[in-house]
Amino acid sequence: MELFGAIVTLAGSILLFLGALGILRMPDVYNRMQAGTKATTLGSILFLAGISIGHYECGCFGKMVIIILFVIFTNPISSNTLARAAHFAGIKLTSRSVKDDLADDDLEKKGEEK
Amino acid sequence: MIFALILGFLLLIIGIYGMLTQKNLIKIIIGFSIVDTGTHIIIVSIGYIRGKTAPIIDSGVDLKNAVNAVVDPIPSALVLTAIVIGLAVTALMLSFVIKLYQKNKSLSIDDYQELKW
Amino acid sequence: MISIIITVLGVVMILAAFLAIRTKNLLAAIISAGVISLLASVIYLMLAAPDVAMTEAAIGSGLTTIIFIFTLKKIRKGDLND
Amino acid sequence: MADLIYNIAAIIALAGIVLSFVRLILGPTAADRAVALDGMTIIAISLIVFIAYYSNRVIYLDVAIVYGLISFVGIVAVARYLERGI
Repeated sequence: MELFGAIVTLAGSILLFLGALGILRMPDVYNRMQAGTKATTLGSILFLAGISIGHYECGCFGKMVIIILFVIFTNPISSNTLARAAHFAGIKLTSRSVKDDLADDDLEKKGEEK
Repeated sequence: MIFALILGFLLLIIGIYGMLTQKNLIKIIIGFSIVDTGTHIIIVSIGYIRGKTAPIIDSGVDLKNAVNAVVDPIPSALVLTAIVIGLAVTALMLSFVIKLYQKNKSLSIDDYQELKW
Repeated sequence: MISIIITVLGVVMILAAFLAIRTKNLLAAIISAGVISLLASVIYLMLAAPDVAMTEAAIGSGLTTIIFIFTLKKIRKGDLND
Repeated sequence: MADLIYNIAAIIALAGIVLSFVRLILGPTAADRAVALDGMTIIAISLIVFIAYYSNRVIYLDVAIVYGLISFVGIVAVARYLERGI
């Protein structure tokens, strides 16, 4: 049981590392946000679950569940707000991207108002 | 813990260097905040004893020899007060910056020479 | 293990302090000050002071960043009006 | 055996903090730096939970709870500042 928890923790930490590598290597802000939010959310969930599985006698399941719920609730909020702010602050997409849905929505909305 | 002590002194030196060499008012306040953090780390690391744990009695600490198992709780209590007062001092300095900017439209400290004589 | 973590985080904190002092961009300096508070909270936890770590996480990393950004917003708004 | 794997996991997470910090130094715009701060926050929560396991104290987990609640407020403030309205 303890070894299983340790392996889950190792998988979580590798996901955290890959998320940080994505933050370093991706070409523009939106791709970095994708890597830095999704991978690190799953990685931290696996890290916390692995420690609470490996030490099931410590009686810390409740607190671990609360921490995981907070991570699940707050991480998409900050990511969404940041992506929207970056779009409205005028940061360009990278040259290899093919579609920008939020800009298309803005154009349609302005057309309807006129 | 010698590493934390060295870290605290380095942060204090960097903060004082920033406060003395920068011209921007907000940069000076950021240097003050770094000095604050450095002194807090120094005080907490003085109270740490290697191999002992936090002074909170629960299932992790045996009640019979709790005196021999915990670190000194006084420095952490002092630092707890100092953090809150540091926030208040920072907020006061930032409000002064806002009032000075509304008066003179400048953030550089070279433009404020009323107290030189 | 504790010594390794303190050494790596300490090097990162000192580099962040240099970045906060030397950069020209005010927003980058404020974010670097936030990073210093964030890592200081982990170091307090390793020095066996969880109450100080909790207070630093709430006040140093959250509230100080917010009041710095509020000041920056006030200053820029005055710029736009005049 | 299990303790060794836990220590290796913590060192890999530390390497993640260092990589995110490199992006915070390089980052051309402010949004890049805010993204790097977000990643560092999540990895720091994991590191706090590891320290609670390593010191064998349950009370250290409360710090992680407070951190998970408070930490996103600073990033939201930076984002609202970038969007020109707080």
